[in-house]
Amino acid sequence: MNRTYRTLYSAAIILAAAAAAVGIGALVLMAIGVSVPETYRVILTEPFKDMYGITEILVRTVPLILVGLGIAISFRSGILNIGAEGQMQIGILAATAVALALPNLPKWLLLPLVLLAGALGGALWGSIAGLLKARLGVNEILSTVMLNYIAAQLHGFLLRGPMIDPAELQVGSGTPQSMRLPKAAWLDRILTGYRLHWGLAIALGLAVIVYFLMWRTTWGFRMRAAGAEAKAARYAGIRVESCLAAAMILAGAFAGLAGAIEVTGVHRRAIEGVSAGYGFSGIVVALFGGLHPAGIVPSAFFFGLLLIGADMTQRALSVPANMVLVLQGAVILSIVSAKTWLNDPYARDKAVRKMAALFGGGRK
Amino acid sequence: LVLGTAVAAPKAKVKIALIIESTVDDKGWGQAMHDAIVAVQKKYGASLIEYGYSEKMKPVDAGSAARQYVAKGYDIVIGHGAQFKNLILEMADEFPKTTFAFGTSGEIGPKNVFTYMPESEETGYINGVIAGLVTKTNIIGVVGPVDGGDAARYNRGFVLGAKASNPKAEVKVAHTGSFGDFVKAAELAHTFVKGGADVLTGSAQQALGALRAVAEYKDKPIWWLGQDTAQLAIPESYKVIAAASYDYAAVIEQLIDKRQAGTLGGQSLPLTFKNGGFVYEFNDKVGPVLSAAVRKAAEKAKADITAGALAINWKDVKY
Amino acid sequence: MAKNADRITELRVEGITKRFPGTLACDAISLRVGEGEALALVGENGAGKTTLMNILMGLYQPDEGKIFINGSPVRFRTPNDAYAAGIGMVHQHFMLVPNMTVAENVALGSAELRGRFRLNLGAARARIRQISERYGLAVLPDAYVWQLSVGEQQRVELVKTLCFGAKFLILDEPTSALTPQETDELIALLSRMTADMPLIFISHKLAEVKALSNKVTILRAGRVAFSGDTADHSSADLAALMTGHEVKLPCNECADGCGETLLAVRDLKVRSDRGHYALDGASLEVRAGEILGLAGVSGNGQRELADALAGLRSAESGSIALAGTELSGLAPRQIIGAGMGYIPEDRQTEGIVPSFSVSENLTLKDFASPRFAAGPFLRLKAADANAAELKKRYDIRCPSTATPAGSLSGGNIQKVILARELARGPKALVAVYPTRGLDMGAEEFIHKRLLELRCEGVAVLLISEELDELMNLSDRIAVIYKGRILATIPAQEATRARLGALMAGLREEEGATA
Amino acid sequence: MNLLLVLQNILAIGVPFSVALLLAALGEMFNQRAGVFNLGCEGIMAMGAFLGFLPSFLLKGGALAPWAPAIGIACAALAGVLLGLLFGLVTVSFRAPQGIAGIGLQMLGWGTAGTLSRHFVGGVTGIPGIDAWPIPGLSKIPFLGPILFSMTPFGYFGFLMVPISWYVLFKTPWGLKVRAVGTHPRAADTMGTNVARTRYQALMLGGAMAGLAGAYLSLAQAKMFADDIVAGRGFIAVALVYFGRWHPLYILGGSLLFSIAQSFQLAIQVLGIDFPYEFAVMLPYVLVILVLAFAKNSRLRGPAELGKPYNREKRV
Ligand SMILES: Nc1ncnc2c1ncn2[C@@H]1O[C@H](COP(=O)(O)OP(=O)(O)OP(=O)(O)O)[C@@H](O)[C@H]1O
Ligand SMILES: Nc1ncnc2c1ncn2[C@@H]1O[C@H](COP(=O)(O)OP(=O)(O)OP(=O)(O)O)[C@@H](O)[C@H]1O
Ligand SMILES: [Mg+2]
Ligand SMILES: [Mg+2]
Repeated sequence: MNRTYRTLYSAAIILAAAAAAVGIGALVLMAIGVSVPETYRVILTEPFKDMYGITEILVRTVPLILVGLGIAISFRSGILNIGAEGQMQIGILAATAVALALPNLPKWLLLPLVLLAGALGGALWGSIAGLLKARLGVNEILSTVMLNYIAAQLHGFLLRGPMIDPAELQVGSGTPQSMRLPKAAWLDRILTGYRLHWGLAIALGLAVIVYFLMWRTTWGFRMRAAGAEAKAARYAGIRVESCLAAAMILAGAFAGLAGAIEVTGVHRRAIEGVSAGYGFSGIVVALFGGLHPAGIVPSAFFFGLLLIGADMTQRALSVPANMVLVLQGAVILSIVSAKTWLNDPYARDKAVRKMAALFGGGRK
Repeated sequence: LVLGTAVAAPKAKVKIALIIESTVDDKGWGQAMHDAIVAVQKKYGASLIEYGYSEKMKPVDAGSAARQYVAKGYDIVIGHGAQFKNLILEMADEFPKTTFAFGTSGEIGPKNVFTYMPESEETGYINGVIAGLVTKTNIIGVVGPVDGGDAARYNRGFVLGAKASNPKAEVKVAHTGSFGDFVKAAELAHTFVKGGADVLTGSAQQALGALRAVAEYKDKPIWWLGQDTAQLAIPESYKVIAAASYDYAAVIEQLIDKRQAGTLGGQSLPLTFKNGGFVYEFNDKVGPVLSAAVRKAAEKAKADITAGALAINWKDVKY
Repeated sequence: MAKNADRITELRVEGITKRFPGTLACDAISLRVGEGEALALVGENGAGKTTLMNILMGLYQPDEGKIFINGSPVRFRTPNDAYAAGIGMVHQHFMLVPNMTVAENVALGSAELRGRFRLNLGAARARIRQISERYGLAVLPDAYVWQLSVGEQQRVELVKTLCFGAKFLILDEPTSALTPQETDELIALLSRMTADMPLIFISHKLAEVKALSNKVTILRAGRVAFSGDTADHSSADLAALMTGHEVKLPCNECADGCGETLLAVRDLKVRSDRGHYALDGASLEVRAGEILGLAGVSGNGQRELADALAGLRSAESGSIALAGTELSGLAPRQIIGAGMGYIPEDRQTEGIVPSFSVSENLTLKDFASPRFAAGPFLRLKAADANAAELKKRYDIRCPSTATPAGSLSGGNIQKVILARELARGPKALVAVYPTRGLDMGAEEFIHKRLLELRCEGVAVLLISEELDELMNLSDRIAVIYKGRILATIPAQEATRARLGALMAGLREEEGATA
Repeated sequence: MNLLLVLQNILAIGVPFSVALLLAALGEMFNQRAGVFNLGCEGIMAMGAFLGFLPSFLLKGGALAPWAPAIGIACAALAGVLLGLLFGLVTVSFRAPQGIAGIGLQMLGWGTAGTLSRHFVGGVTGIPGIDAWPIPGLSKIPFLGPILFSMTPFGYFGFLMVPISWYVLFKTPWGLKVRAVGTHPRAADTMGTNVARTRYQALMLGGAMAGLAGAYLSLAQAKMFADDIVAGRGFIAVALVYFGRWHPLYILGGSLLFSIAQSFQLAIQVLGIDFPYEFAVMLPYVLVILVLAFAKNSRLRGPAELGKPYNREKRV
């Protein structure tokens, strides 16, 4: 009996959340005179109609998983990383620089080197915030927000100056972008004709590795202990400050790797806008996935779907591009609320008791 | 002579897709192209020209959108910005039957890719000539977004023009570091004015912020030179002595025409005064500051440029 | 509502039931407190005492049951309602905002004492002074709460509650952080106050129960197990009723088997968070097989001494030696490695990682040792086996060793810490207030373990304010006052009076003349 | 050029520029003091900027035009209050994690402002906005006059909010509750303060101020609206709250530091000092980090319960 009521409770909340998410979006859609049911139909079904849609979802899923994993490591270890966007950009620069500097290396050597460079670049950028926090107690929210802007300028400077494609200068268009990476630095596509690349395998592999790292190794134990209760960790002999710095460095490495994979797998050269807001979406994906790889992977896929689906509404229904943000925002707000309700045993037990009192049965 | 030649009306329905990083109403880069396509569509009718656009496209989104357009049978896909170069080249390879285009670029692409390149140093030069003549303080300010693309060409042409008409003039160039930060552009314009500049110019969406700032000096002789004729139609236009614009309509018509004739790409289409890729308008409402002499000098520069009598070595300019 | 009555002559609860997820905290509890009465509510940890009181305060809503004041039913939806009805409560955990002054804390709780639009602390200060004079509770209105010692904060809690105009008092373990003198004073004060207002008093110390209350109610697992007059029952009876078996707190009776000095602290100078010398040249020695009790009013440097011994606070000068190894300047990790065991003061946040499972917490200090790790990998099976064994050996009551340790009761959390520390086979153990807030069963258990440790030749430093605990367990007792060790005396020679005098800072010679 | 004049110009541009950051950061300070971390500030600012602008756009040339800025300001504040309420619903009543909810709010606010402006306004359009209002007499004081007394009324209001916020936070009963609720909500609850209500109130106030900050951008600074007008200033405001250690005066200091560094970097670009402008643009961000890194660790600490939802039923 109680079982039924519990299911009922969960179902009610999920329905309410869905209604709220749809409702908020519907308000704005109605204000601009677009069909509400059509919009949602496009978002949720259109991407699955063909291989193209599915692979494009997965193309977004890759960086979201990677950034999300890094964020999960940092949050679990007690430090908030809002700087993935900047870390990603530095990763992009580092990966590109290495690929362009060593164009003659064979693929088996160059590609790993390029990815490693990306990770190291991100790690370097993350380490600034990490060390500032560990050494000087600078709040990481402040430093990562500021470092994002600094990275963006650095990125622009290098792509407009030292790293610009000489062809851009020759033909005089001067668009800030690097030369095309040598083929040996390309991550291959999985299916011809689609952009989906082997970065997906790397991301999934790393998800497994992160799980092992955080939950099956002494290192992960230490990091999680420092993040869960710094005081107790200190008494147990764990150097919490080092853990914070290490967490930030690792989170940076993941963001940097995400950048490197985007460059080698999708764009094949550094351009402005590669990070594409993944730094922020990654935070959402990580928290949404319960800061656990097993949650992050599906959550990244879901947000990939949302990005693709909402973007499709622009073409299918002439919904303004900004509507993507409205829908994402509404979904995030509704689902996080619902999740807390679902996970709150106090509210659930109370509701179950109420239902039992109303409809009879179930006492324990 | 690539643009400006006679083109034939499309015989069958042509589907054109536009992909831009800003919006189609940004009073700048994106809108210029959008307006041109709409104008062409108006000219031939919606039954002959079908048009779809995707805004706010980051490079990765642009990839999705472009593939979707191709899948829906669009004939011409335009990535309006050189950041889409990669994507276009890659897609061109996969979809050899579709015509792709991107700009700014002067490269000659594969056989189904057109490039286009506004040589905006030309408009910059004319604006610069006016600025040099109009300035009283001999300080001229350029509010740049970032130092790249057509903005970089425009700015350098502007510097050359100003120097040509007034060797004593000092042209100062500064950047906000962003295409869309209107507030910072306004701040930069104020900084210029406080620093003695009395003629300003700027490009990209953000320039509007700078123009708004200039308009705040209502009764002071502070002037603006526009890189978008849309600026002549807004209330702040009383500060705008003259403005240039890109006219992509010719580019679009060429794309349609050439495709029809079986040329899917492999050419670069520059935009110049000579081929009608630019429009230039004076603003008589600004009053005596646009004296006959000033106007004449500008007209002369334009004529020289159009005739090819004036070489603008914008690449040599350092600032 | 009973707001208008100027006295509460009777408070009665009937059939109060309160469920938390997975627990039935109160199970149809009924009790009654009448005029002039002081009801003692006792029971093991987790029996439901606090829950019941929080229901009386309007903080929790009961699932079933009713509350009556002066015979008429009342319903408290918020603490405001309870205040309005005249009920005041001193909570088990301090309900004071630490970065505010005492006056601000009082003003926070009462609309009349703070002004409507402008914060006016004058009225609050006046009320505080008035109350503190009337009841002889010295409190400085403008001191910041975080600057006060635990005992002082306890006093502030009481003053605050009285300032709100309580007509019925609930005191949830008010003495657990007080010194013996303070406890005695509080009990005396409360006895006097029973004339003004009825009260409910919760404590784990039966001596206090006997001294103060005239009625006693024992809760066991959320139910009333016994109700009666205090005078009719001895402490031992009550203890037996409470735990279901006879309780006998162990004593340090076996002969002096002390070996040589294992833990030596010399001329230690350590600064507090506020920058002054909290330890100002303290020296002490603990021998193998000895329990050295450290008595003192809290805030006299115990915290800093404990921190310094754990390596969490660096010493400005002086030395700490464990079996000949110099510890000062070493990192906590190295100190742990040198054989130091530690039971921290705040078991919830310093002793365990609350969100970690019991099993994880039991390996918190050894997770990287070969026993629990193979290279960089955790040996989860070994950790679970270890947990299962310690659970049995230390009688840790938890649904499973995978439950988060933070969800355990205080006594069981303390057992987890104890099990972890003892199983490591330390050379020396520092135990900081190890039984604070624990029920008699848990206290008995912990005392026994400490004595066993002594017999095994470990040097134990027991920091406590419980004089009975110190006198029962220690071989010698040192008294700390203002960062120095005032005296060290053999436990046999210690009396409550002598220790009390030392703790108040009276030197022995003076103590003798006083 | 006269160095003093250069300095005066830098300050005269930087000081008014700080108002948007200041208002938003003060609002965020109230949120955080009450224990709620609102990363959605940016989104509220976007809505504020849009609604502040909209009446001026719609009423342009009409009889009501002179009132349009005032109506806009009211709309912006109201929108801020409503978004604050929404955030309260999600984070206070539903107890959702605040960081992620803040990002949701940011997207929602920014997206809604952009979508509605596309529909109701179209492209980027200027409005008359609010003009500077030099204070007679005071604005003539050499050096200081052009810096401090030649702002828009909105700007004066922004700076006035510093002492007002200080007073509200430290000298009113409500401020007392706010501080208590952010540090030890259970204590506040047991003393009869309604934790949820106080947090809602703080969120509404903070939202209103963020809305006003947005309106300041569109009405007083840019006199136009574009969907990316806020350009990350909301996030900077949040960072400035940490920089300012939750104290109005330090937040004022942080906002001024940042904005003056901003106008300083523009000035050195304008002066034509030769180095890559990207590094000039970085300057304010670097400076803020450096100042915080080398500032002596102050005793002012953040609200202890910042970011943690309060549940009366849950065990402490
Ligand atoms: N907020 C809560 N949420 C869930 N369970 C709770 C909560 N408060 C108490 N409990 C559980 O209810 C039972 C009664 O707890 P309560 O705090 O009332 O005990 P107590 O008698 O006051 O114990 P102690 O002597 O340790 O203070 C315990 O099992 C406890 O774990
Ligand atoms: N200590 C007290 N004793 C008796 N009544 C009290 C006490 N404190 C508050 N009250 C009463 O409780 C009611 C509400 O109190 P209070 O003024 O603190 O709430 P508020 O300021 O209106 O709102 P909030 O719930 O946000 O604190 C008032 O009727 C007040 O007189
Ligand atoms: Mg209790
Ligand atoms: Mg109240």
